[in-house]
Amino acid sequence: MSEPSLFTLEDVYFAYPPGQEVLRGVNLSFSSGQQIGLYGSNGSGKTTLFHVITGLVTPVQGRVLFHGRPVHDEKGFRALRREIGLVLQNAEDQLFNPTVLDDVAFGPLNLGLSADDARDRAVETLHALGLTGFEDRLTHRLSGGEKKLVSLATILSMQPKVLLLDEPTNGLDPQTRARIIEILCQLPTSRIIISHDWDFLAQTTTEYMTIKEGRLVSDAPFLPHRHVHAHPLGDEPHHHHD
Amino acid sequence: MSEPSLFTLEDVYFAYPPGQEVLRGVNLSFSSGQQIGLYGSNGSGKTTLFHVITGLVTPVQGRVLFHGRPVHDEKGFRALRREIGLVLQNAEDQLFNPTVLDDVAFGPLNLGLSADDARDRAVETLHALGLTGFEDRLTHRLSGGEKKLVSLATILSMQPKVLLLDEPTNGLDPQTRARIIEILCQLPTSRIIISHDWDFLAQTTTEYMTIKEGRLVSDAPFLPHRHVHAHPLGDEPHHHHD
Amino acid sequence: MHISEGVLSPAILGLGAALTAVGTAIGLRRLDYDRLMTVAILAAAFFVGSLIHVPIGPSNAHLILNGLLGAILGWAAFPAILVGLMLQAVLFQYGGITVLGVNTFNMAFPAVLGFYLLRPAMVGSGRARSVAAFCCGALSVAGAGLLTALSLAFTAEGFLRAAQLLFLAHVPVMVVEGVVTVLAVSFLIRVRPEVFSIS
Amino acid sequence: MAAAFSVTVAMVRHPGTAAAGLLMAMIALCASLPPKRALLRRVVLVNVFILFLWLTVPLTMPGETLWTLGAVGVSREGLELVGMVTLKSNAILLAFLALVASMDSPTIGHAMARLGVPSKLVFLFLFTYRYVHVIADEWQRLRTAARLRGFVPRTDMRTYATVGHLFAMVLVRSLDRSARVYRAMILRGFDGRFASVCRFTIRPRDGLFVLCGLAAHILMIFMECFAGVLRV
Ligand SMILES: Nc1ncnc2c1ncn2[C@@H]1O[C@H](COP(=O)(O)OP(=O)(O)OP(=O)(O)O)[C@@H](O)[C@H]1O
Ligand SMILES: Nc1ncnc2c1ncn2[C@@H]1O[C@H](COP(=O)(O)OP(=O)(O)OP(=O)(O)O)[C@@H](O)[C@H]1O
Ligand SMILES: [Mg+2]
Ligand SMILES: [Mg+2]
Repeated sequence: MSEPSLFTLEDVYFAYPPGQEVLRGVNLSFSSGQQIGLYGSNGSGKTTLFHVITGLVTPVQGRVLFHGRPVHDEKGFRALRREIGLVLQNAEDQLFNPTVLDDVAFGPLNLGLSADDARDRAVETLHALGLTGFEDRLTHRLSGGEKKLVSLATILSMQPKVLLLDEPTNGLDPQTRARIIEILCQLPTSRIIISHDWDFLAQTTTEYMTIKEGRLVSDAPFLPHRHVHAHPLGDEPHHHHD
Repeated sequence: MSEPSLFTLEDVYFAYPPGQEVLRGVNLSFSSGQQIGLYGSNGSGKTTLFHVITGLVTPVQGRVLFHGRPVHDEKGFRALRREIGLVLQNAEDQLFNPTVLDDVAFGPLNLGLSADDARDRAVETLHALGLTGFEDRLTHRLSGGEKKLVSLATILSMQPKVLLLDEPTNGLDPQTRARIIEILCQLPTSRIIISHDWDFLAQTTTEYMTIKEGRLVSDAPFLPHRHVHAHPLGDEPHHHHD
Repeated sequence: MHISEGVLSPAILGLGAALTAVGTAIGLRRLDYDRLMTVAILAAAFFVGSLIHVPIGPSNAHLILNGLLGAILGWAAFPAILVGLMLQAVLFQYGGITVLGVNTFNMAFPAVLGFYLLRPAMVGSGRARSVAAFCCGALSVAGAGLLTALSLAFTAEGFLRAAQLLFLAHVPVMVVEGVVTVLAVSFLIRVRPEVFSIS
Repeated sequence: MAAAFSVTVAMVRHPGTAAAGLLMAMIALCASLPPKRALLRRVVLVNVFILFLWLTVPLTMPGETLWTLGAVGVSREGLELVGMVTLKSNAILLAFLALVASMDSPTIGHAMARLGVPSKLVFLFLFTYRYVHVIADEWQRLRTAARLRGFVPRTDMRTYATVGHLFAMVLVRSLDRSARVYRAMILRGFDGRFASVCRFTIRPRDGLFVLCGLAAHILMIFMECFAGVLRV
């Protein structure tokens, strides 16, 4: 390859223990700067793909390469996870410390930062996301939208090179969704975003992929088009998440 | 009132124990045949409103009337819940029996049907939702979309007069969402549906309400309008969930 | 550590079963149906907790967490632990039916003692709370270890040294349990103090 | 059935009878055909405790010394005791596997109800079983979240602190979930009683099983008495 890829999946097969294969020969070579939108029907294996990339599940066949070298074991994946940050589909699963500050500082502490540095990093990240003042809030008392934002903060504070976001706008109201779009548009980080919300993908990513019959395929060209539809307050300025 | 209302909320105030008031003087008179779409920002109290109607939480002030009579106690709410079926926001919470059949038959059994009748009713309901063959599947192994459909089945099998649906299309792919729209359009049942997805509400309900500052308000008029936007496969037939 | 089937003498097995039956009866009598669900879920959480392995030096051990369970549930710890062990017997064949009584009593009795002796301080504040929580976690495991060792020792004299070793093996686990209990309690007090009013 | 067998075996004092019990349990097990690998793992697990006894008891139990290993003597009584325990343990384990473990927990719950176990305890058993999976998943997800952020378990305070927090969070979330599920139940008319559409069927094979079991049982009790008589 002329441009070195950041990570690569080579002919990956995966199945959950008793069942059928979810991934059947996935190939992907991801280079720095790419921004991929990933969609596909429920249960097609999108989340599973993210879990394979970050080594949370082990492929039945095929391998994951990181900076050109195959990753075999948990130790290799630990190094990989320092550069590739995954935000889980369900924000509740991401937050497990009592307060927001604890949670956002958890990653930097594991990266080896001192307690003070980790704290500063956390405060800074929260500020960048417009969450100043949330430091001492209890994580499980946050509203759905706030949980989504904080779970993004817990990964951003580790300053990963690649962001993997799994349905970041699920269940959010249009305002919060707009805020996440704005934040993502300002970040230059490489990313793969899973979403059922095409309009959201169109605003935050530049290439499109889908999973069909266990295979990752690049998507058809992108065509602007128009629709007529109706909704309350349709005469006021608004945007759509589709 | 000329037309008798099925249930009524009279000046309802509600607050979760330590916090601020979530509902501040809600009034609603719901008659048979109404189909209301309810939207509003995250944390505005939509789910809480459903919980007040079904007696899962008790208002600090104000009361709930059912067929014109105030409901005071758990016994009254039990009668109410036989006619007003609530499908919870989180499908995982709705499914608590080991198999799909057990779960769908649970309601009818509690309505006093015999085991055989309850079984038949469950099988019938699953069939109507296109879920034939799911009877013996384990509820916790279903995919996200399947869980949503089964949780709808658990309430439909009780044949309620009013359906309260809390974000029924969250996280569903466009096909499954279309299936739910189709099912709802065929059902004549009165309903209130909570969703952030205006396009979905437009297809399944006829009136619109929102919660603003703890008050339930009827919404502004409905205006058809057009947008230009882009997404993959934009040239093929598709629909939008916004 | 659980004792396997076929090790203990009938007398010990009978005694254990009888004591557990009494404890369970008391625990159940104090429960009504709407709290039963809560206890079931806590029992499941503790079952899962006992599958958590933490490193201790070069080896690792699984948590027991009977102290925390007792502090939250009081007498209901008996039925909760009984059910948890039954599930372990069914799902993993740790222990088994005849030793169910003894194993339940060994874990639940120290837990209930902890509830009466240490819980008042655990829901307090500051240093006293941490100390009480540590003791609750550590001593409940110590109590369980001691009772297990005693059941072995009373079965046959030959088991005496084995029983002593077994107890010693519990010591590092005691310390870890103490620490984990302190943190879990402070988390719960901050985030969900109502937990301690379930029993 | 399994319980009766376990109790009998636990009482047995004679090695011959214990061995016979083990044999019978093995036959029963073959008849019920459980998956092999899982079976093997379970047998190994139980024998870890037995191994611990093998390593300690013969060396420490006073009695007639058979041979010496360096400074410690291996006693005959110790060996006998442990040998006996090994036979008994495995006999009970295999019988248990054959008879109970091939049932699933809901069946056991219904069987318990039939046997007159208090309904609250049956309820507790069934729901604990139901939630073990849910909560194990919850734990797994939180642990995943920690791993994604570079957490590596070690022997240090930070590890124990993290485990404490993770577990407390699992508890909090489990409790929230219990409240929500209880709501889901009352929304569907639950009033404390459990009804079920699942019918408890007795197949002919089960009948045969019970018959053989009974026969084996009687045989064992005979052997035990007989051995006693011989000894006198
Ligand atoms: N832990 C598991 N055990 C067994 N099967 C699983 C597990 N997790 C997922 N599956 C199955 O694997 C398939 C792919 O699941 P996955 O979560 O990757 O789908 P997805 O594309 O992310 O779907 P969604 O859009 O609903 O999030 C599904 O059929 C699902 O039922
Ligand atoms: N069990 C609870 N204890 C304390 N506060 C709660 C509880 N449940 C909800 N709240 C708070 O009450 C407010 C209303 O919550 P509710 O769930 O009704 O919102 P919602 O409109 O359904 O939001 P969403 O669109 O995110 O589902 C929120 O601020 C929330 O934080
Ligand atoms: Mg997914
Ligand atoms: Mg809601």
